[in-house]
Amino acid sequence: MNFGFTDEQLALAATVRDVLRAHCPPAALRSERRPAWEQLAGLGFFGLLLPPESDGLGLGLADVLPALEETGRACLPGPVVETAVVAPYLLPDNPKLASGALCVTVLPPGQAYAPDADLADLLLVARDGGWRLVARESARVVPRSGVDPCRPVFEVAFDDSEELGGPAAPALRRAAVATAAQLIGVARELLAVTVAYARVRTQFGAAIGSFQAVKHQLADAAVAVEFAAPLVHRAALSVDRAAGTADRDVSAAKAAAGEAAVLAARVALQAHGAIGYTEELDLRFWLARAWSLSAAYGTTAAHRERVRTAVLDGDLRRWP
Amino acid sequence: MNFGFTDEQLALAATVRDVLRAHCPPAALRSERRPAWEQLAGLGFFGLLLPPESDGLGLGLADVLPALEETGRACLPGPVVETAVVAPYLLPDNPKLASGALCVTVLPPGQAYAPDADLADLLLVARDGGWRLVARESARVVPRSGVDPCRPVFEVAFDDSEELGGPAAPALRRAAVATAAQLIGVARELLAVTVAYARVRTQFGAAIGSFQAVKHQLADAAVAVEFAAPLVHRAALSVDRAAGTADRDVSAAKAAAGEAAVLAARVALQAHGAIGYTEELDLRFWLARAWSLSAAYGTTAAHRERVRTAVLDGDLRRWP
Amino acid sequence: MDLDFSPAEQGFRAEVRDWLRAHVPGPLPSMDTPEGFAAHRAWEALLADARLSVVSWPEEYGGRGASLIEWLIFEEEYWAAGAPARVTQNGIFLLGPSLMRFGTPEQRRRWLPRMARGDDVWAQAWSEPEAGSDLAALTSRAEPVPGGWRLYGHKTWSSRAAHATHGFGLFRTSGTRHKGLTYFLFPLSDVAVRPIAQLDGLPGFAELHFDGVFTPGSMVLGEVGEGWRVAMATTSSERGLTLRSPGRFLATADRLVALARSSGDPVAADRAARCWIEAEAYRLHTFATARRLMAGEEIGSAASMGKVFWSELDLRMHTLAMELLGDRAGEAGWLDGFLFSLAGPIYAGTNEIQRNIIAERVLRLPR
Amino acid sequence: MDLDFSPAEQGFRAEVRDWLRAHVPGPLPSMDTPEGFAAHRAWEALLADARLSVVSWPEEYGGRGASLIEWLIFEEEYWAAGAPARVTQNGIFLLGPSLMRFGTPEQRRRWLPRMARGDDVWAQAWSEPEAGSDLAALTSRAEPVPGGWRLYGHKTWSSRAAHATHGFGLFRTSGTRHKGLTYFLFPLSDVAVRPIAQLDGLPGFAELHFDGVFTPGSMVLGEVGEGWRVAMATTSSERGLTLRSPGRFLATADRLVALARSSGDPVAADRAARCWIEAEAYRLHTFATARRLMAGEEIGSAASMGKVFWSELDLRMHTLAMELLGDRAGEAGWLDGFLFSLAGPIYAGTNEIQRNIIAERVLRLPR
Repeated sequence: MNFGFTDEQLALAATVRDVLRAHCPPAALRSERRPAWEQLAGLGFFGLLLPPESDGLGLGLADVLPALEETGRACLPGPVVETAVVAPYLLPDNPKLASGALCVTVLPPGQAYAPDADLADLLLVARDGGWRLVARESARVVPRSGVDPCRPVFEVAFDDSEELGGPAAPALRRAAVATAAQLIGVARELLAVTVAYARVRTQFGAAIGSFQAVKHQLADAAVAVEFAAPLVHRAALSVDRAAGTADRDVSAAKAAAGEAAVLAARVALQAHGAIGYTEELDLRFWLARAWSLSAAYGTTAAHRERVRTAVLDGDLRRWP
Repeated sequence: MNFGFTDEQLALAATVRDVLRAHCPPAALRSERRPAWEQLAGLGFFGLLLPPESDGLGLGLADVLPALEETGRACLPGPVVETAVVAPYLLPDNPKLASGALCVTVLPPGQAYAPDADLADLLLVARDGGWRLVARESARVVPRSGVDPCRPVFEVAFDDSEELGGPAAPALRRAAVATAAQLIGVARELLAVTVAYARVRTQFGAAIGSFQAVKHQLADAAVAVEFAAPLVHRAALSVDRAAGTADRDVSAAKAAAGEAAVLAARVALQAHGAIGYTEELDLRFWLARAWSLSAAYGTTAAHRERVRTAVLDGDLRRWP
Repeated sequence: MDLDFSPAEQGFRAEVRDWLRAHVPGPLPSMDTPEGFAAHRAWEALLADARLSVVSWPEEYGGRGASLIEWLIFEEEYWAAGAPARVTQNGIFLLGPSLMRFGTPEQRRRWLPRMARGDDVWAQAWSEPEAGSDLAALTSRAEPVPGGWRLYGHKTWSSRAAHATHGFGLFRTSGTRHKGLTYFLFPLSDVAVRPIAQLDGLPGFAELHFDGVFTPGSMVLGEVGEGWRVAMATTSSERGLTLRSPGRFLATADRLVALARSSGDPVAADRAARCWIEAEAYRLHTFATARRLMAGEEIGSAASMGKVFWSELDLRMHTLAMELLGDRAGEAGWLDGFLFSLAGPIYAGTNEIQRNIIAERVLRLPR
Repeated sequence: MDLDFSPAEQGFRAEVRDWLRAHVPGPLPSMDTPEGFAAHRAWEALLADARLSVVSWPEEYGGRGASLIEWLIFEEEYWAAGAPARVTQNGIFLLGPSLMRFGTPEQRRRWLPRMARGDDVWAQAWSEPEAGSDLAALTSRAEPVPGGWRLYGHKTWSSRAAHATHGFGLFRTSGTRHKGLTYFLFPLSDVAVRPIAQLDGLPGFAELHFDGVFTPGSMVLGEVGEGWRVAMATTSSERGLTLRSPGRFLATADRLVALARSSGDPVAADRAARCWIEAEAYRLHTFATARRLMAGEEIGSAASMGKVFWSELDLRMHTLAMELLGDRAGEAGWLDGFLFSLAGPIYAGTNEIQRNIIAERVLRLPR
């Protein structure tokens, strides 16, 4: 029982964080589609979960969780979860993944659109409980209106596709956990930025962060993030170990992380005032990311429903 | 369109209020089972809803709503709703009701126990969608553990009973609206008492009512009561007019009033601290009443479910 | 106590419903685009032709002298019919009432009828970068010159200002804090307007930079130095009944129930049903408030309860819709409403300030 | 990072589970009645015989030197087995840790083993009528006399004091506010104890009146005048991990899910499932905290996050149960828990104070 990240896991996250600070500053969110991707590829980021035979490091999902949280904290654009988490699981033999030479997107079941599909070399489409692999040239992608300027969504149609063996669920579980980790990062950054703003913004002759109402809203958001995070960490371990409770654990994590991030967004906006979602501030990118990721790989409502159904059906097993 | 109480309706409430102030002070809640009943009977309170042929005033439910709210505000013990609202509707010809000579209790469907059954001369028991009238001497009543010291509950068994004609629903709707009005009164008193306490109780060198956290909790409870009340008033009119939406309107009112009172109780206790539910203070009587009445004539959850079902089934009619 | 509409009120409702059924256009482009702004102005003119743009105003200014209840009926029908958002909103709901109360007869005659048709579209200019909720802290100033005033300073969060024709706001003519502020009207033609793009990329707001913009003496509303009092009357109308009729929330609640029904999720359905009932509660509460206002009572600080209730209801409704729509949240007409609802707890006095007002002035807790 | 219990931990869990299965009695009478108090003490002695009453304490005081993880395992099994509430709770969780840290060797030998068996049952005496959350405002005082001290003043909200044998609390020996307070132990035999009945009519609390009660010099814990520091260590343990293990919430969540399932209401089921997951979140968070503590880290102000989370979760769970039980809420063992849960956001620092701490010391917002 050692429920905390190892030095190696934290060191990986610190490296990713440094790269993102240098190559994915807020200004890049206004101008670039995939800032820092080249540098992350140089670090081997896209091979972390690939087996050594494919030039990967063969790490588990839990090992890369803090690094994924950093991609959320930096609001990193591009199909990160799709290329670095889903693709290595579904295409472990693909020789071009580890180097970051392939960009992949995913159209999950129950969703209408695939993120960043215009950038993708390969599309993984969930259909009939399994996966179909679609090459870029076989696909027609049409932009659709979304909520997140840095995560544009596309309708996807295709003629040719290849069937991949195996069920859809295991890869979707990984995608949901990775997205939940990003949501934790998004929420932490929203909190940090808002605390900093509340310390300097004055109204009625005092920093707004000295008003109890503002304090308590931020405290509530901090508590929500604090107790969502261990659910996400557990879900990663439970997926890595193929625990019998994995499905329920993942849904609990995704729902809690989504709600924490949406609450942090709400509190951030309330503290910033109307300036919060204008182009004046970078805040809007994180707000939009909280909204878009909370709906990705299953909405909060859908995950809550899965948890409810499992628990009501008598699945009260706890893992560990 | 004149959605406010008339002078007559308010004058009736003021009279009831004066009687209750004089004859149902908080001290009476510790010692008497039916304080102020005699004085209320003297006013004609128990005949308000009876037809003139039975020595009643033939008023509508909406007319007596402010007076019922006062009985909640005073935390009046005894089967008030049962004797003054349900019995006049189900037994309009009973010559002893108007004078207050008869004490009546009700065992509604879906509930296990009847309040104050040991005091009742007559019991009205909902069964198979209708009503059965049980004389005291035919009933065995066994005390059960409840939450409200001034509204003890009893299990009821009986051999002989008389069937009353007609369905159970109309009387139950009236009982639910009257209980909702009492809940509004309970909530208002909880707020008033807590505001008064927060003005004088000091901690950290200031009145606790000057702390923004306490202010905002009380403001939220005040808002909840403020917007539950018109739902209750509408429900009374909608019952009096036999509007097609009456069922849904009643459930919306009962659920909202119950939630407002439970929230007011929560805020009152949090502001008072642990002293709130001890015998040191009278507050505990109002807390208990908020809890017991919110479960009476349908729990909040049950009423919410009825509203949800109606609305989802496409009943989006608004009355008026 | 009753909840009966009179035959005249029922007749008015039928007239409005029929007219809207015949005239409401399909969805217009966003009013924050030039073509959308023009389309919305054309719609306002059409409304005005039917004397439906400002039903509660006196006939001489383009209204019908409708009662408060009739105005509420109009609003219910307007939003239920899916009619366009009102590009004239800031003028007719914020400035209009102040003009009627504090304007000279000439000011009223000159500005109100044009406002009612959308010939002039007014933008409010309250906030400054360092004075958001704390209006008394504002520093923009006006200096007297022959024939009028020159305005200096920097306003922000001016809704619709990117395309509007005129503005109104407070400028300091002397003193500090609440004292020595004056209420000015001004044409936007000489003001440097810098649009502020929102999340959707459209300029819902703008910054206004005044570098000695001239406005004639006839553009002062109320007395010089009395701007705070005039503005508070306007603000209390902004915070009160007039801006936030229940009609819009009722229409949103109906749409939300339909969306939740199609989701098949009972928990979402419960949240939607709860919102639907809360919209009813707001409607009923408004009928009670209207009665009090029509009887000559003041609502005063109790209006803060309404602000907290409707703004958080609106946000809850749109948040649920976003959650139900998932990755289709950018479509189906909900995103605009969501972004707008996010501002609800912020503008016209943040809900933190409203809760202070409820606690201190309604409940009488110590400051 | 892992979540694996070691073979030793798994063996300990099995032992505890087996022992509890064999020994847990049926429901005992309330510990606030004389017969219930005696029955609970007898249960504590039985637990102590199996060295299960204070597993994390050193063996010399009756424990097993169990690790924090083992203690968490014990608590999970204890509450899952439906074992009785702990009448010794205030002693073993509040005073015990302070005695181990600040007590003299003689004090530790004298008091800890008897506490572990329930031979002595300790009541805390923190609050005074005018000093609830604001402990530094207390005015009860101690005066030195030959051989010891005499205690004067008035304490309140002393849990279990109606039947307990000893008490502990702060008394002023000099100075004002935080300075000059001293931490005293005292027998309750000479204290005037006035029970305070709760809603259920039972004296869960009592008032303590000190009119020159003598306590010997050996009953001062820590240095004279250092009581605040000693108490804060105790209080931070009260607010921290030790008092509120997840086991109790996990057991409550399991019962709640069963109750909600039988209601057939999907919305209630959703609320129950959410609580069930939140209890899991609290458990997992506690494992992470245990790891940090075992690695020698301090939790400090972050413990306030736990206090807010568990106390509001506990209240939410019991509120839902009360709602589901309707008029049967007085039965089925939920009412006691509901009343207890209502106190959760109040005692050990109200949640308002906890949120201030989170904001100021964790998030570093200005005071």
